[in-house]
Amino acid sequence: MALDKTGIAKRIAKEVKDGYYVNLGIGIPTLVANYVREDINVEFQSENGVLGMGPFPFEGEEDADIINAGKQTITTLPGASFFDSALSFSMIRGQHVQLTILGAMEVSENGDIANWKIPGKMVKGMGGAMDLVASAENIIVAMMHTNRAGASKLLKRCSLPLTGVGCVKKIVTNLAVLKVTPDGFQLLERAPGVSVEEIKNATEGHLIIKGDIPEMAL
Amino acid sequence: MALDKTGIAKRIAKEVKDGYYVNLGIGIPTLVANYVREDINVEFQSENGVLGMGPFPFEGEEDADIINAGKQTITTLPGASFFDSALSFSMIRGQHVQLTILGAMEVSENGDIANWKIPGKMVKGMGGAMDLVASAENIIVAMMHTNRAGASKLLKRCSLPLTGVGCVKKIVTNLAVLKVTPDGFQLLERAPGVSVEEIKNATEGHLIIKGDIPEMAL
Amino acid sequence: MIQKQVASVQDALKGVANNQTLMLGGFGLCGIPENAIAELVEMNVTGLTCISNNAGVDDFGLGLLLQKKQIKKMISSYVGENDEFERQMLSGELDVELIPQGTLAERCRAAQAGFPAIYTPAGYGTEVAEGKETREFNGKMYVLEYAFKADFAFIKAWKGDEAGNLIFKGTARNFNPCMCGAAKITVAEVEELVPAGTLDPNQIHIPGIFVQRIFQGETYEKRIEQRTVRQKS
Amino acid sequence: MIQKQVASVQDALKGVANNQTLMLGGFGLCGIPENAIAELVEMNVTGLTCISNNAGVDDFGLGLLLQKKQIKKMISSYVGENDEFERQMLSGELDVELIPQGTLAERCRAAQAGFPAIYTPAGYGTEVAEGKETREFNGKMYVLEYAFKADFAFIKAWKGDEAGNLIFKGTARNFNPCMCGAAKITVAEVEELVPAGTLDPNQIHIPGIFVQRIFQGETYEKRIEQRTVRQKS
Repeated sequence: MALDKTGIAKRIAKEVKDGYYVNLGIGIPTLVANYVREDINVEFQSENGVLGMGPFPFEGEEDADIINAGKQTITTLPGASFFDSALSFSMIRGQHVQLTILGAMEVSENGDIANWKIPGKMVKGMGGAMDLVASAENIIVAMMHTNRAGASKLLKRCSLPLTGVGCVKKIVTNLAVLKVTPDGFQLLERAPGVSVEEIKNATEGHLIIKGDIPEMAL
Repeated sequence: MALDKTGIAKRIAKEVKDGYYVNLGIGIPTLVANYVREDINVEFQSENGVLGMGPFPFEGEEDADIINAGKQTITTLPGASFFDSALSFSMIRGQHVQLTILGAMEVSENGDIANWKIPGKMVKGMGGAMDLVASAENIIVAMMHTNRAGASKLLKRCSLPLTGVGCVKKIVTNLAVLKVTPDGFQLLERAPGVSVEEIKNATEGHLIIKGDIPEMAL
Repeated sequence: MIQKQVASVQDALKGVANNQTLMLGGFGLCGIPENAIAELVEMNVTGLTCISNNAGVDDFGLGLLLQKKQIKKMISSYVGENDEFERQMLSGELDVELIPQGTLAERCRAAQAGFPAIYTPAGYGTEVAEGKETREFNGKMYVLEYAFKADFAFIKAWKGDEAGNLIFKGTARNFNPCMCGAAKITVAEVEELVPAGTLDPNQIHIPGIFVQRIFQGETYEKRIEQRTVRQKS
Repeated sequence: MIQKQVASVQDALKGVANNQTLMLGGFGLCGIPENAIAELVEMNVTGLTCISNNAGVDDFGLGLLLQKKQIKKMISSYVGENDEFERQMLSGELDVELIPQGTLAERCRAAQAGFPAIYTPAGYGTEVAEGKETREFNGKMYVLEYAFKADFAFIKAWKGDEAGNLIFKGTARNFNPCMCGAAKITVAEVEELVPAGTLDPNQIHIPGIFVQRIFQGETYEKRIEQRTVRQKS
């Protein structure tokens, strides 16, 4: 059975290692924070200027001056810090953030990503995504394998304006975990109950299948 | 009579205007702070990271963590701030400091300045001087008109390695006040009792003398 | 101490005119110069180019200027959550330049710090880099981006003093510090304006040298865009 | 919270080896990493390239490493007030690269912030710019200067917490913040190390993400180079 958004977030949470500073994009990536193992130490960075983000505040304790990059009210944990946008992107550009998790509209088999614009239709802007993908050494994309019309979002070439070039390392979708390799998307894991065939059918870009593909452990 | 160092500092103090942020170099420039009119508001910046410098501390109140660029213990005035070296040079490079006063070993008639190195002999380094002279819009040099051997320090061309090119606007020496113009050193004022002839003899670079040259008011 | 305090928002905005370029601090609705924006609406200056990470929402922040069509061009990184903005942009009434958020911050900082341009990897290979100079350093590609030029920067801080020193709170800091001193005139508004000597010199985020005018805002709504909470268990 | 605290100066300096490039904070003797320097003397590592605004005095700061000829090359902006330094430099034993102070700060900041190079006006037309790329922007000439690469950065802060967050005091701040995260490993020593949560997140000068190891220095001499005082009248 294909994963829901929570399932995708749970699977990605397993990629988060002890001692990582992590930047989470808006949408599914934000959910990842809820499923990181409790026995490891991780700090979440939000590019609007906070490190050491905690859970949402209790009702009545919201502070308009303390939000994340999704503009949601948040709290901070002991050891947190606030800083300006220049220093925030120094962290990102300077590769001090170990893991970036973000959503995408399309990913191509060479690791290009498109997630900021649909010409003539939707132009929200790239926010910090272009800085993140241009700098991060470790980028995981969280997305549905296909769009609402059923078309694959894992393509030979992105059709939408790019956010970054050859930067995506790993993709976790509702159907599979895939690694971007010089030869294309290598299938690493299947969602529970999803067949290789289903993933194949949902992937337009070149899919590499080596040996037995295990089911994800969640 | 030629001025002493205090006299030079007093004359330069008259160039400091209300609302100026001022950077003072080591040596004579440091003395300028003592003679600024008390009815104007000025703040002194030191490039090691302080704005709003006050006088030296009272004996016993020195703080090793609060010094100026000359490594002297200082105090701060109300409204002062401390900052790092990057922000300090943002102030300087970004032309937020209105006036820079520094010493020199040589100045040339086109406004070049040399003050950081005597090849094979003395190499203390440029410190912040190269940043200051490359960025400041208003630079006054404080120095003796001639060196210890009696040779002019106002030259056609500097003989020593340069600190900056075509940047000096005004020079106050023990003998005179001069403006750097496209045609050379224009004599503006004489030290009390010093003749134009004396200044001429002490100036190697092209000296422009237009009309009567008044004595400095101190 | 050089006095920076002005008596009112009107005094603070003296000199603002049609067709100028303005920088405005804030991320979403967090840390925006609410009083300066209200006065810009009041003055009804038009043809503005606004450099601001976001464009507000329909009825708050820069959305108020958009409603009155005072803005000719927006330079931002993210402009979602604003229907009027989207309408004006898609219809071509509003000129929009979208640039990466880190590039936006650094182009402000370059203006503040006297750097003419910077090399950033952000946007390389995308339409953001089209027509721009690119260059390789150590096997990686970078885009040359220029320092902004602006007439006014409108800053919102938490506390400030007469000398123009500023302290920001939480994530309301965001772009505000980088924009200080990045325009010809920097106008800071604060929730609390105190006499010089009140703030700890060690804890000042932006020294007054970067600020030309400072005033205490009359009121702050500080609207929350996404109120997210959890329940006490 | 990611734990950065190490038990001792020895643990903090693990991995330091001959012929490495080190950054050291401080201006004159103000804000220098005294304990790290003492341990470098103890370890007797040699062939070091040191990036530091100054080179200490004969018997303190980096002067202690110079005495033992542990330094192969200094990259500094000002090196007066040190006879042994001058002797080694003029005799050619010590390689010295003098660069403008603002350039030094910004080459550190570039390394910290992921910029490959910067354009600065400092040094244009002087021997500092010889052999370097120059370029005109808006009628003014600039020199292209590259980000530093270093193995370790040794930082001195006033207070710090287990998470590596740092607060500096007075002008002991100087180059320390720009060097944090500018080397492969950043080692901070502090006068007072407190548990995470003790420091106000709003008042942290350098977030712990830029620091890999932190320890509380055993003692600080904090020597004053120029004790200047006035008399009570």
